[in-house]
Amino acid sequence: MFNVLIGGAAGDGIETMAGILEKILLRSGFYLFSMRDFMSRVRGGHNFALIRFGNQPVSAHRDTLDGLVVFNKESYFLHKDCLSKNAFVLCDKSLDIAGRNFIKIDGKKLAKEAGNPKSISTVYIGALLKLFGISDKAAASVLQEKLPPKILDANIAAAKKGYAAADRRFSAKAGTTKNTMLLTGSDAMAMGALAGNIRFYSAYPMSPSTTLLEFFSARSGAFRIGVEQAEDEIAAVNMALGASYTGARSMVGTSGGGFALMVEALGFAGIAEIPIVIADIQRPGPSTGLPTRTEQSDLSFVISASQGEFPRIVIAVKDHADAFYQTARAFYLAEKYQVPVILLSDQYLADSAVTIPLLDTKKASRYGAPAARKPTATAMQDYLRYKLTKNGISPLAAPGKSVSAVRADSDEHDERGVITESAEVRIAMTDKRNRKTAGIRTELQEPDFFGDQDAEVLLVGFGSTAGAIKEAVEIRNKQGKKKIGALCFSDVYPLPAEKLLEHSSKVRQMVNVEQNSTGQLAKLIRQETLLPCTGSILKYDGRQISPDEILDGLKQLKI
Amino acid sequence: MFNVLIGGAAGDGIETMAGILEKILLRSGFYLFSMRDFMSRVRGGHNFALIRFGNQPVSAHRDTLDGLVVFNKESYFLHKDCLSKNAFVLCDKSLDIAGRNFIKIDGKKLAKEAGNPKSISTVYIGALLKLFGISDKAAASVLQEKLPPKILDANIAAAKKGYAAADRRFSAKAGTTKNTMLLTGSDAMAMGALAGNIRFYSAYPMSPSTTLLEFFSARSGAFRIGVEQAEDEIAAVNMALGASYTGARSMVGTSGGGFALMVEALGFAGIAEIPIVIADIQRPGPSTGLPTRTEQSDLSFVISASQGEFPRIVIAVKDHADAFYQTARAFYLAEKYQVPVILLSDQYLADSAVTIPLLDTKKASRYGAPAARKPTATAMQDYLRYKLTKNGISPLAAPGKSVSAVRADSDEHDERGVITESAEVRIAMTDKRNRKTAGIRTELQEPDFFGDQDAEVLLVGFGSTAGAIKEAVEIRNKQGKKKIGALCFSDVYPLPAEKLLEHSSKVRQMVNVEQNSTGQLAKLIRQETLLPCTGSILKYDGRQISPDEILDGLKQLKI
Amino acid sequence: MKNNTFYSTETAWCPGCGNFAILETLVSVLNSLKKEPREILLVGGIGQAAKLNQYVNANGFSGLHGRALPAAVAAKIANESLTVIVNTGDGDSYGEGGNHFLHNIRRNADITHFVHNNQIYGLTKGQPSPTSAACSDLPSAACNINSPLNPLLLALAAGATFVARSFSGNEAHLARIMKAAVAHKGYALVDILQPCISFNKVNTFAYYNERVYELEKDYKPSNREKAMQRCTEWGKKIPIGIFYQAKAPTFHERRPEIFNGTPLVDQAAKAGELPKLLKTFL
Amino acid sequence: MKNNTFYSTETAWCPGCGNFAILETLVSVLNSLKKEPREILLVGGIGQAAKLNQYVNANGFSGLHGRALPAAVAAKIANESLTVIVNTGDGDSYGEGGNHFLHNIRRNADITHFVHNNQIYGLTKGQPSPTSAACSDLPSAACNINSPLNPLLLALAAGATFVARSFSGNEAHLARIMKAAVAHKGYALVDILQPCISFNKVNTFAYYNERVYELEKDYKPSNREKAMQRCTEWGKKIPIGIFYQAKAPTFHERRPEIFNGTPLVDQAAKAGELPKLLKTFL
Ligand SMILES: Cc1ncc(C[n+]2csc(CCOP(=O)(O)OP(=O)(O)O)c2C)c(N)n1
Ligand SMILES: Cc1ncc(C[n+]2csc(CCOP(=O)(O)OP(=O)(O)O)c2C)c(N)n1
Ligand code: SF4
Ligand code: SF4
Ligand SMILES: [Mg+2]
Ligand SMILES: [Mg+2]
Repeated sequence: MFNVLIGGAAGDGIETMAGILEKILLRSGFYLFSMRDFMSRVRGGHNFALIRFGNQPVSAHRDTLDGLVVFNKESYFLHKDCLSKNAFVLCDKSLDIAGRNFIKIDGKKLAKEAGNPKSISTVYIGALLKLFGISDKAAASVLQEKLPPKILDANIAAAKKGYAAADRRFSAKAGTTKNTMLLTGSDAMAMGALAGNIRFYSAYPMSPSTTLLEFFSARSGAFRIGVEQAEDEIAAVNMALGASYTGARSMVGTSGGGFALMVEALGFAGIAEIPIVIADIQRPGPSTGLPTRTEQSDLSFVISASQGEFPRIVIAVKDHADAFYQTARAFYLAEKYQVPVILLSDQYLADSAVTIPLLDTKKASRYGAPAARKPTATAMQDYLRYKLTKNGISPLAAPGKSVSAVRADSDEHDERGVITESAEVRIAMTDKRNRKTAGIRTELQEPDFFGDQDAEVLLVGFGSTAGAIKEAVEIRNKQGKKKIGALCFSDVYPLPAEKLLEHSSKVRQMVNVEQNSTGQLAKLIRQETLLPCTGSILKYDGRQISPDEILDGLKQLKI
Repeated sequence: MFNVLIGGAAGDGIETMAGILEKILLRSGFYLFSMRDFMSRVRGGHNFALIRFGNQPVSAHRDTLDGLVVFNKESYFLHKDCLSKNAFVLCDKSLDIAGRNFIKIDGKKLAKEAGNPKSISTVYIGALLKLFGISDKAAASVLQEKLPPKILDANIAAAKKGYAAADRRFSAKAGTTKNTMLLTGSDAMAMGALAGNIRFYSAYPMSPSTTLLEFFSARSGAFRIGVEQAEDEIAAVNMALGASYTGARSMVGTSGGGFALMVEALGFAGIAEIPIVIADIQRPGPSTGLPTRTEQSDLSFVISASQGEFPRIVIAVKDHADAFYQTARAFYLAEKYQVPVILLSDQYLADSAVTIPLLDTKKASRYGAPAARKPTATAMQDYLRYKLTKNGISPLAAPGKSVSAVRADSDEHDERGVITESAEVRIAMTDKRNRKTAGIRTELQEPDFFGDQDAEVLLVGFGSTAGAIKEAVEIRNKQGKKKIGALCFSDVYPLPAEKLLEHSSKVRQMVNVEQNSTGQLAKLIRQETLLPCTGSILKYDGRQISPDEILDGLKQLKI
Repeated sequence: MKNNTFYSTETAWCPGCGNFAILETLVSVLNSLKKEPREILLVGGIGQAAKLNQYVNANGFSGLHGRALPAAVAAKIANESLTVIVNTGDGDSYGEGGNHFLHNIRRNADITHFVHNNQIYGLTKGQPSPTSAACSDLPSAACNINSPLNPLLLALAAGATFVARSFSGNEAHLARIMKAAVAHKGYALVDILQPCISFNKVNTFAYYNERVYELEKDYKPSNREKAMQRCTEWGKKIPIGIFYQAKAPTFHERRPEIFNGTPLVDQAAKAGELPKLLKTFL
Repeated sequence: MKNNTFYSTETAWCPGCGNFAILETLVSVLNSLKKEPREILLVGGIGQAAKLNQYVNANGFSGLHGRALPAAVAAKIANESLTVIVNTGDGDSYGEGGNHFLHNIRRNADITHFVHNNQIYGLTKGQPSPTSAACSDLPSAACNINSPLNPLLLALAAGATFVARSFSGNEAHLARIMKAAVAHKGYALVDILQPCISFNKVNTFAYYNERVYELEKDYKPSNREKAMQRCTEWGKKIPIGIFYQAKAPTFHERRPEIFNGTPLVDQAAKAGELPKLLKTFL
C-alpha cells in the first residue's frame, strides 16, 4: 500500500488532478481510497487530496505518507511530519524548500513545452506514476475522458514529459481489479436512490450535500426525476412531502443546518405518515461550524428531532457500497412503513472515492419496486387512509389514482383522515403509529462484527468510521496484545441490539469510537440497552479518524 | 374541597365566567386550582373550565365533580359520569335534560330582568355561590374589576338574581388566604421574565404560548421591553439573538412546532455563546397534533435539538411559583454561562390558574441583576471574546459599550472570534464550551421528593405533573398499602442525579409518570444514570393526568 | 352522497364568518369543472381558512402553517393530472409563508392560490397579520404597527401571471374570478377579502361593502404597470377583479426534457439505464 | 493599527473578486462617518459577501444563512446608538432570507442593507440564485430556469423607503450611494452589482461595464411609480443610482412609548413596578 498526498491552494486544481490520477490507478489495476480535505473558500488557503492505493481492497485513509506533492511551501510544512523515511516530496523547481528526498521538476517549463502552460498538474501526474513505478499507458485514455478535446493533446504530452522527468522510487504492484468501480460516497448514495426508484428530489445547496443535487439535476431527464432547487430547506422538504403524497418516491438532501430547518416537516411526515427519505450529510457543528469538514455529531439530534412522538428510521451509512444499498433500502422502508427515513452520511464519506466491486443493481432492485399505492376501495366512504391495523400500517392510496379522495393532515385525525379532538381516537392513533416500530425492528440489520470472537475489548462505532475501525482491529489483533473486536452500526435507530448484547456479555470493556465530542452512540446504547462504554475514543477536529489514531486511542486507554 | 366544571361551546363565555368566579372565590378566602380544556376553534365545539376550591392549598385538578354547569346538552353527557353522588347539575330551564340533582334556572329571563340579556353566565355565578354556601359579598367588586362600566350594574343585579334563585347544597369553608395571588402559569412565567430583567421578547403567535406575547406587548412601555411579533419563528429567535448580542436580556416563546423552526438558531446561540431564554409551551404533537391541548413530549427533542454539540440547560417548570422563579433564574443562567436555556412548560400549566402566596420579588431579584457586560479590555487587540478559560466562561462584552469591537460568529472561531479552520483551535473551543457543563452542574436544583422516606416504589416525573403526583402520593400513603415516594424534576437537563441515585438505591421499583407515549424522562434517566424504570404510567390523549389516574395506574401495575 | 359532487360537511367556523361564502362558491366552481373529486387536490396550511379543504369532498392535504405552496407545487410537479388549488389564510400565505409566496410565483406552476384575506390571524385569536390595516390609518386592537403589505402589488413585482382580488360578500364575482383563476395556465393568485366577524372589528362586511367596486368593464389586464397602479387603490374605494393576466411558460413547459404529458408519478427510469450509468464508473 | 480606523485584514476571496471594491469602499465610507469602530455594527449571514464583516475592524455579527436582517434589526432595536449595516449576498438576502427581506422592509428600522448581488451562489460554488439571469435569456451553467426576481421592484412593492443600485466597478458611485444609504433614516437597500469571477461567467465586469449607466441628474427619486418603471430596465442598459427615497416613521419613531432616546439595553423597569404588578393578582 502506498499513500500519497497532493496539497495546495484552492484553485490549484487539486480536485481535477486527483480525479485523473485516481482513474489512472483504477485502470492500472490498483485498489484505492482517496479522501478530500478542503477549506471553505474558492481560491487560496490550503486543500489536499490523500490517495492510498495498492493491490488490496482498502477502505480508510492512513496518516503516514510515501509521497507528497505540493503546490506551495505551506503545504510542505503542514504535512512534512507525516512523511515516512523513504517518502519523496515532489514540487516545482521554483519553490525554495529543499531536503533529502526532494524531487523538483520544472513543471512550468515542461507544461509550456507540452503545449499548454496550464497542464502543470498533468506533468506531476506523469512524474508520480514514474515515481511509484506504474506504467503510464492508462493515462491517455483517462485524460481523454476527463478533459475537453481542445487541451487533450497538450496534456497527454505533459504527462509524458512528467513521466520522463522523474525516476522510479517504488515498485507499486497492481491488484486484480476487474469490474471495479471508482466512486464517491455521494455518487453511491445518489445511485442508490436511483435503484430505489426515486421520482422527486428537492434541496437547497449546502456543503457537503450539494453533490447530490448536482447529480440528480444532471440526470433528471434520463431517470425521470423531478428535481428542484428550493428557495430554502423548509420549501425543499415540504415539496418532497407534497410529491410523496401523490405517490412519487421523494428525497431531500442537506447537512445539519438544513436538517434543522426541516425538523418541523419531519413531524408532519410522522403524523401524516408520508414516506420520505432525508439525507443528512454531516459536517462539524454547532451551527455553521466547519462547513467543509467532517463529523458525526447529528446522531442524537436526528433520532429525536421534532416535537411529539412518531416512529422513524435512522441509517448511518458505513461505506460506499453501504451508501448504495442502504439508500435504495431507505426508499423501500419509508414506503413500507410510511415513515421518514433519515440517512446519515458525512463529508468524509460523501467526498472520498474508493474502488469497490461493481454495485449489484439486481440486489438493490428489490427495494425499487414502484410504489404499490393502489385504490383500496371503490367509494370514499369505504377508504380508511389511517385504518387502525395490527401492524400499524394503513392502506396508502395516491390521490387521483384512487377512486376515493385521499387526505393527509398535520393535525391528529381519525381513520378517514378527518381532524379530531377525541381522546380515544388520539390514543388509538398514537398507538397505531407506535406499533410500526415492532415491524421496523424485524427489518433491522445487525451491525458488522470485525475482529476476534474471543475479544476482551469491544469497540463500537457507527457510520463512516467502519473502515478505519476494521483496519485498526486487524492491525491490533496481529500485535499479540489483548484481542479486540468491533461492532460497526449502519442501522442505528431503532438500535439493533442483538449482537451488542451477545458480544458485550463476553468482553471486559466496551469502547466507543466516534467522530464527535460527547459520545452520542454510547448515549444511545445506554438509553436502549443500559450497557455502558467505559472508554471512549473521540475525534472532533473536523478531520476523519484514521486506523492509526484509533490504535493510539487504545494505547491511551491502556488497552 | 369542591370541584365544579363549567362546560359549553366556544363563544359561550366560559373563560370570562370562570375568571370572575375564580376571583370571587379568591376574595372569599378560598384556595383554588382551575384548568381549561379548549378546542381548536373560536365558536361551537365543546370547552370547559374545571375549578377545584376549598380551604387548603391545592395544586392539581381532580376528576370527580361536585357540581356541573352546562350551557348545552352535549356538555352534560360528556361529563355526567364524573358526577359524585351528591353533585348537582346547573343549567338553563330550556335544556331538555333532567335528573335527580338537576337545578334549572331561567337564566335568560333573569338576565333580561337584570338589565342585560348577555349576563346569563353572571346569573349562574350567583347561583353557584349560593349552591356552595358562599356569600356573594365579594361579587360586586370583582365584577367591577372585570367588566366595563356600561354593563356593570346589570351584571351585579344578575348575580343577585342567580343567588336568590338557588338553594344552598354545600357549606364550603373558606381558608385563610392572605396575600394570596391568583394567576395562570403563563402570567407566572411572564412575571418571572420581568424579575429576570427581560429587555427583549419576540415571538410568532402559537397556542399555548401566545399569552406570553400578549402579556409583554401590553407592558412593554412600563417595563422597558422591546416586543415584536415576528414574521415567523425563525425571525423571532434570530431577532432575540441580535438583541441579546447587544446586551439586552432576550427571550422567545413558542410551542413545539415553532421551536422546531428555531432549532438552527439554537445551535448558533450555542457556538456564538449568546445568552437566550426559549420557552417551549408544549402541546401534543407530532406536528400540529392537538393544538389547544397538553402534553410533555418535547423533552427528548429539546435536549438534543440542533446539529453539533454545545452545552444547554433545560428546565421543566413544575407549577406556577416554579414558573416564576425558574424563569427569572433562566435569564441568570443564560447570562452567566452564555448558553441557551430552554424552559419547558405546557398548555395545562400555562392556562391553569391557581392560588399561591404572593411571589417574592426579593428572592427572584438576585437573578435579575443587569447584565454585567463590561468592557474587559481597552483596546481591540487585548479583548478575547472567546478566551480559553478553565470554567469555559469567556468575557462577554457588549458592542458599543466595549472599547473593543465584539464579534459573534456561527462558524468555528478563535479566541478573538475570527473564523478558523485550525484543528487545534477547534478542539480547544469545543472543550471550552463543553467545560461549561461542569459549572452548570454545580447550580442544578435537585428534584423535590414527596412521600415516604422508606418507600418501596419511587415515582419519577418532570414539569407540570408535580402537583398530581404529590397528591397521588399523599392519598396512597394514607391507604396503608406499599409506601411510595416521588421525585419531581424541574431542572431536567443536565439531569441532577444525586437524589435519584440515593432514592433509587433504596426502593424496589422505579415508575415514570409522564404525559407522553414513550417515556422520555425514563429514557433520559437511563442514558444519564443507567437506572431503569420498570413500570410506566403514561398519558397522551391531550388531557392532563389527575391524581386519580396516577392511583389507577399504580393499581394496574399491581403496586 | 354521490362521490362525484363536492359536497361540503359541517364546519368549525364561527356562524357568520366570511369563509362560508368562499366554501360554497368554491364547491359550485368545482362542480362546474366537470371533474371528479379524485381529480382535484385541495391544499392548505394551518388557520381558519386552511381548514376549508376538510369540508370538501376531494383530495385534501392539510400541511404545515405557511407551507401550503411548496407542497402544492410539488404535488403538481409529481402528478400534473391533478387540479391543484390552495386555500389558506393571509398569515399563512404572506407571513409565515412569505418566502414560498415569492419563489413559487417564480416557478409559475399551474396551480391556483385562494388567499382568504381577513387581515388578521383568526385561528390564534386576533393578532395582526401582514395585511392588517396600519395603526396609523385605523387604530384597533389588532392593527399593524409596521406598514402593511399589499399582496397583489408584491405578486406583480415578483412576476405573477395572474393576479386578482375578490370579496366573499360578492359570490357571483367570486365565482367568476375563481373560474378564471383555475382556468389560467400557471400560478394564479386570488386575494379574497373575507370578513372575520370574531376578531377583525375594522374590516367588516359593512367596511368592504361600502368600498368594494368592480374594475371597469373596459379595464385591460394585460398591462403590468397599470395593474400595479390600480391594485394600490385602497381607501374609500377598493377595486376587485382581475388586475393582471399574462401568458408565460409554466413550470412544466420550461422543462420539456422531463415533462412529456405522462405524470412523473407514473413514470420510471428506462430499464437498463442504471446499469449503464454504473458502468461509467468503471 | 489604530482602533479608530476601520482597517481591513486579509480576505479569503478569490483575487479579482468584485467584493474587494465593496470592502474598500465601505471602509472609506466608515472612515468618513467620524465614528469609532465600536459604534459600528456590521452584520452578515453566510456566503462570500457575508464574510465581509470579518475583514473590518468594527463590531461583527456573522449569523446564520439568510438571517442577517432579523438579527440586525433587533440589535438596532436594543441599542439604537449603534450604526447597523448589513453586508450579505443575493442568495442570503433574497433566497433563504426572502421572508425577512419582505417583513423588515415593513419595520423600517434605521439600518442599511448592502446586497452583494453576484447573481449566483458563490460560496457553495455556483448554483443559480434568485437573481441569476433566466435561462431563456442567457443560458449558462447556472442560469435560472424559473423567472428571476427583481429585488428593487420587490422592495418598492413591499414599501421600502430607500431603494438603490450600484456597481462594484464604479467605486465613486458606490461610495456616494453607500453614504446616502447610511444617512437615510429607515431601512435602506442598496443592491450592488458584483461580478463573481469564479462562477458567474455571464454577468462579468465587462457585462456590467457595458450596460451600467447612472440615472439622469434630474431624475427625482420621490416618485414610487416612476421608480418601479426605471428599476425594471434591465438589458442593454442597466441604470444605477437612487431609484426611490421617502420619509416615513422608523421602527423606533412608531413606538414612542418604548423608545425615548436612551438605548433599551441601558434601561430597566422602574423599581417597584413589578411588585405593583404582582399586587394586581391578589
Ligand atoms: C409553525 C407554526 N407557528 C404558528 C402556528 C400557529 N398558527 C396557527 S394558524 C396561525 C395564523 C392564522 O392566520 P391566517 O393564516 O391569516 O388564517 P386565519 O385563521 O386568519 O384564516 C398561526 C399563527 C402554527 N400552527 N405553526
Ligand atoms: C441553512 C443553510 N443552508 C445552506 C447553507 C449553505 N450556503 C452557504 S452560503 C450559501 C449561498 C451563498 O450565496 P450568496 O448569499 O449569494 O453569497 P455569495 O457567496 O454569492 O456571496 C449557501 C447556500 C448554509 N450555510 N445554511
Ligand atoms: S375567527 Fe374569524 S376567520 Fe375564524 S371562523 Fe371565526 S369569523 Fe371566521
Ligand atoms: S467565488 Fe465569486 S464571489 Fe466568491 S470570492 Fe470568488 S469571485 Fe468572489
Ligand atoms: Mg387571516
Ligand atoms: Mg451571491
